Amino acid sequence: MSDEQPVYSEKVMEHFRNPRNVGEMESPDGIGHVGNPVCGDIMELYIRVVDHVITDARFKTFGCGAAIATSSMVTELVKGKTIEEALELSNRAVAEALGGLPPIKMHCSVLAEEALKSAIEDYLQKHPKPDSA
Amino acid sequence: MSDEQPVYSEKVMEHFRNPRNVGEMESPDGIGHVGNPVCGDIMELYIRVVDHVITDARFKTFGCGAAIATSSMVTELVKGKTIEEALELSNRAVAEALGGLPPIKMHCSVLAEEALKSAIEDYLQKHPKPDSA
Amino acid sequence: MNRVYLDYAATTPTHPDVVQAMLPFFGESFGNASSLYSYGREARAAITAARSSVARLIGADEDEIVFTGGGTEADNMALKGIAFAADGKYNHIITTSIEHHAVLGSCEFLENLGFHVTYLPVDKYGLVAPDDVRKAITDNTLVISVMHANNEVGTIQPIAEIGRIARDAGVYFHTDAVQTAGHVPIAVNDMGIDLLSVSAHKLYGPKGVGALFVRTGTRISPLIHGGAQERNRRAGTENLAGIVGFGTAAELARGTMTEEATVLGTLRDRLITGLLERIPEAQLNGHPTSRLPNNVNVSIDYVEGESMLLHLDMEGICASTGSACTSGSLEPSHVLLSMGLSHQLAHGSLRLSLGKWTTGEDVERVLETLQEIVSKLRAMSPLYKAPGRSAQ
Amino acid sequence: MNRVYLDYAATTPTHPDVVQAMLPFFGESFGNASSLYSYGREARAAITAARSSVARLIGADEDEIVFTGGGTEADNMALKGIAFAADGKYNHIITTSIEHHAVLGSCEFLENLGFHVTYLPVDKYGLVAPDDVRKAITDNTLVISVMHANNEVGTIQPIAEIGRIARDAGVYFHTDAVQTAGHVPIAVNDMGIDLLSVSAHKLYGPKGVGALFVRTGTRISPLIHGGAQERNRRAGTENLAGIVGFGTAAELARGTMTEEATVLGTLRDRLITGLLERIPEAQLNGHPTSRLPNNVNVSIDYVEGESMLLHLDMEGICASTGSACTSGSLEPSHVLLSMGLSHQLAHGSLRLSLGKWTTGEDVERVLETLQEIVSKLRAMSPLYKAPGRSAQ
Ligand SMILES: Cc1ncc(COP(=O)(O)O)c(C=O)c1O
Ligand SMILES: Cc1ncc(COP(=O)(O)O)c(C=O)c1O
Repeated sequence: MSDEQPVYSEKVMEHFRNPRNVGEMESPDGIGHVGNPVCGDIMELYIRVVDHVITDARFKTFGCGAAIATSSMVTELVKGKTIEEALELSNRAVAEALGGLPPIKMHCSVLAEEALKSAIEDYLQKHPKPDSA
Repeated sequence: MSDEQPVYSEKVMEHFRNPRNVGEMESPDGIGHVGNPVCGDIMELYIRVVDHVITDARFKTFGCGAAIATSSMVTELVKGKTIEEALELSNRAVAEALGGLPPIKMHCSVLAEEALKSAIEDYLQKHPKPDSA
Repeated sequence: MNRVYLDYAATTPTHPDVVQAMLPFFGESFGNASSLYSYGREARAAITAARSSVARLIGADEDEIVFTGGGTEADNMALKGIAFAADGKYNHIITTSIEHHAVLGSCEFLENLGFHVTYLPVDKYGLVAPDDVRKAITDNTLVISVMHANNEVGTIQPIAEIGRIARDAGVYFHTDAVQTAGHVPIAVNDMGIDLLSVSAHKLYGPKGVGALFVRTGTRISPLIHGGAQERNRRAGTENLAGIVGFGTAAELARGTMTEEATVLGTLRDRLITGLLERIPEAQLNGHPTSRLPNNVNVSIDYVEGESMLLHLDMEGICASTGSACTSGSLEPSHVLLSMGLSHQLAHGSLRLSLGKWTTGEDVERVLETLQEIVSKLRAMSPLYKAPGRSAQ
Repeated sequence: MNRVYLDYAATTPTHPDVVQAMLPFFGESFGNASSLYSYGREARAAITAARSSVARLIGADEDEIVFTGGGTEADNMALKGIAFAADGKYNHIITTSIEHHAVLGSCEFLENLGFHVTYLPVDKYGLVAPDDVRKAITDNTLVISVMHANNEVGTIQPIAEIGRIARDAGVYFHTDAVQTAGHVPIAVNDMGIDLLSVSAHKLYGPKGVGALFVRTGTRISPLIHGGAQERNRRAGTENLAGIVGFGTAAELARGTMTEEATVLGTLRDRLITGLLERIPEAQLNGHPTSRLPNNVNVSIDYVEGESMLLHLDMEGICASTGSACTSGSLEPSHVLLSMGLSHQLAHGSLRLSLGKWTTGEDVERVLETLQEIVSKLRAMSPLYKAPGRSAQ
């Protein structure tokens, strides 16, 4: 135990209490799966993509308060963004949107960014752009 | 400083508060002088001897509570004793008569015994027994 | 909202009688115990009385109690003090993999100075095998340190048996009794203990004061050097009010310990049974019977400890977890991992520790609240597949 | 009988406002600051507030304050912590011969481990010469430890000058400010201090809590290993109420320090003048001007300290002495001997230290009482020859 217990912002706690977009998605266009039980955080992120735009995002997360809040926030932030815009969404942006995260919890925002990237990669693999390259 | 401050008995404090036989003696028959400023205790003990019996004893002491109380006690104890009896007076007897001394103060009773011995020696030197030896 | 405190193993509130006993020593009787005059004498007398209360609690002599700044300092003093006083030859320490960080951290420090440390394993219940202790002893073994009861899972070790082994081998025996003193009977002589750590704030005394029992004749160096306090074994102006509070707490504990253990043991068993009945795929951690009367530790599969804690906190319930997320490090409890739990189960552990003011209603409330929380968290867990649904 | 307490340098009563501030943290807000839930958050917030109060008192950053179990522990942590974190090359420590036993004892411990320690002398006022410090520095010097003000004779050292020397040489600088914090202004940055020890009970806070200021970037090992408290620098459940009390005391001191120093300085000077006027063959120990505002230390020839203390105590007056008789050892004050006093004068020393509740009447009462006591003791001293009588 430590005297540097995370002190969560109001916003983090609000998203933890009422996480947005929780649950699986029927036949998603992309699935991201990151983390493992060793580190204690596992995120699954599902996206629906219509005309290159992320129209819906959902998640399931095993993890601490910050993991759940960043999952919730990233699904909110990503909705309405094009694939390119979504790829630019950084972990910092997620943390900032939550009013900041305690230093020892920043890795959760990294995980959320990675979950999103992983879902987009999955989408791009399953839906290769015919006209690109 | 120490948490083993001496705790003095009632009797020690009584002799410290009202030391018996304080002061110099006019032309004593024997003077004992022991201790030095380094160790912090100096005793001067004067005896009057009549017919081989100590009829009076007085002292002057520079020292702690125990040093003053043992000085006072030894002068009391020795009065009326023959030289031989006085030579047998041990530091333990002085300490016991005072209801005991804290361990770190036992050396004061040793000093008192030595002061008495030194005074008797001085007396014996000045008054060699003609019929002895 | 009424709070339900179930983290007595982390710290206890200071008993009101203890606070009352302490108060005069901030004001009227504030003296430095090293001083000669009246105030000093009052302080010394109060410390002496407290010392004998603490000694009585564990069956020690007054002179064998050294007051410290807490349980952690006592553990540090025990191990480092014995190590620094030892002849070069005795450079081997035996301990276990489930000790408190105060012991493990001290051992690591000594390893850096050239000492060798054997960390004994435990079984799935968290028990150390006395035979492992015996086998680990070499000609160079200086001290064996095995905790009396584990702070996380509550398992009580066979201390008397280990004490006998240590004594037979002529090796010092230290036990961290921070979780047991005042809760479980201790008799340092019968148990063959040479050094024993206690902390006041685990038995309704104040935080920041503890004690190390040091058996007469034990060669030990101070951890904190300076003045001659505590018979040259622990320097520093005594925490007068704290020590007085510790003494009062020890005295109270001696009177209530047996009855309290019975009451808490019953509540504990109700809580364990209720949890395992209501929450599927949960398991009890620690020994089923050789266990602190106030300790409940369960792992709830598919959910993570910190999020359970946060939800419990929102409902006014205070608990603790072995999940990494509350440890400052990224590793979950070394105790649970040593017992062979998977990382997933270690992250999903929950400790509920009961105390003087725990009621049957508290137990009911936790059972209901936790059931709901677990359902909610499992519903959002990617690891959990609800019964009836096929596995991925 | 009303007691006259003149031993504020030994310890101060805990200020009533401080006790009030502490009380809630024994009861309602008793949480373990490491806990996640409400009680833990309250505890953490309270510790953070206290930390910033202590930081402000000495001009430090909050992150640079490590709470300890007292001034002695802070001194031990400073020296041993720096030593254990150092590269083998840096094995030389510079300190003075008049440091508190907490520093001297730590140095002796490190000498046994192979460190070299230079003990600088002081002049007859107890002052260290900055030039001596400069000359003592070698390529292997790790740290310089010079106390801010001496606890026995009150002499204040030229800390800023020594700090500059240390900085120029790239050597760590520690100062024991246990006697000055809250009494004399301190600015760790202006004074070039890297490590500074404080103790709450010398500034109307509780006993058993202190702090070490550790400048950001300083490489230091913990003295007490275990949990991650105090950012991994001092393990152990925080002394919550004690720390809160320390914070409140620091806040109070910051507000009253300047005015108090003026008031006490005047009383101190009246006491010094009175003593020297009324008692022949007495001398002031310590520096006449570079001196703690509350410290009076005199040597009264031909009489011994303990017997003065006992007589003063019988009259309800609390004081202290550098005589061997109250030290547990058989040596008188190492400070007085270092200043060149004879054993006789060292044994005859008396410290009267003033504080918040000292009045002009107290000063009068001491002057009268002491004069009588000295006459009485001199009359029975074999060393004293009353004026007019010829020397032996
Ligand atoms: C088993 C055990 N040992 C040592 C400690 C440390 O004691 P303290 O909190 O008094 O430093 C604790 C509690 O924190 C503990 O549970
Ligand atoms: C100068 C000095 N350093 C260190 C200490 C030790 O502080 P504490 O009493 O808090 O252990 C004291 C007082 O006892 C002191 O006066």
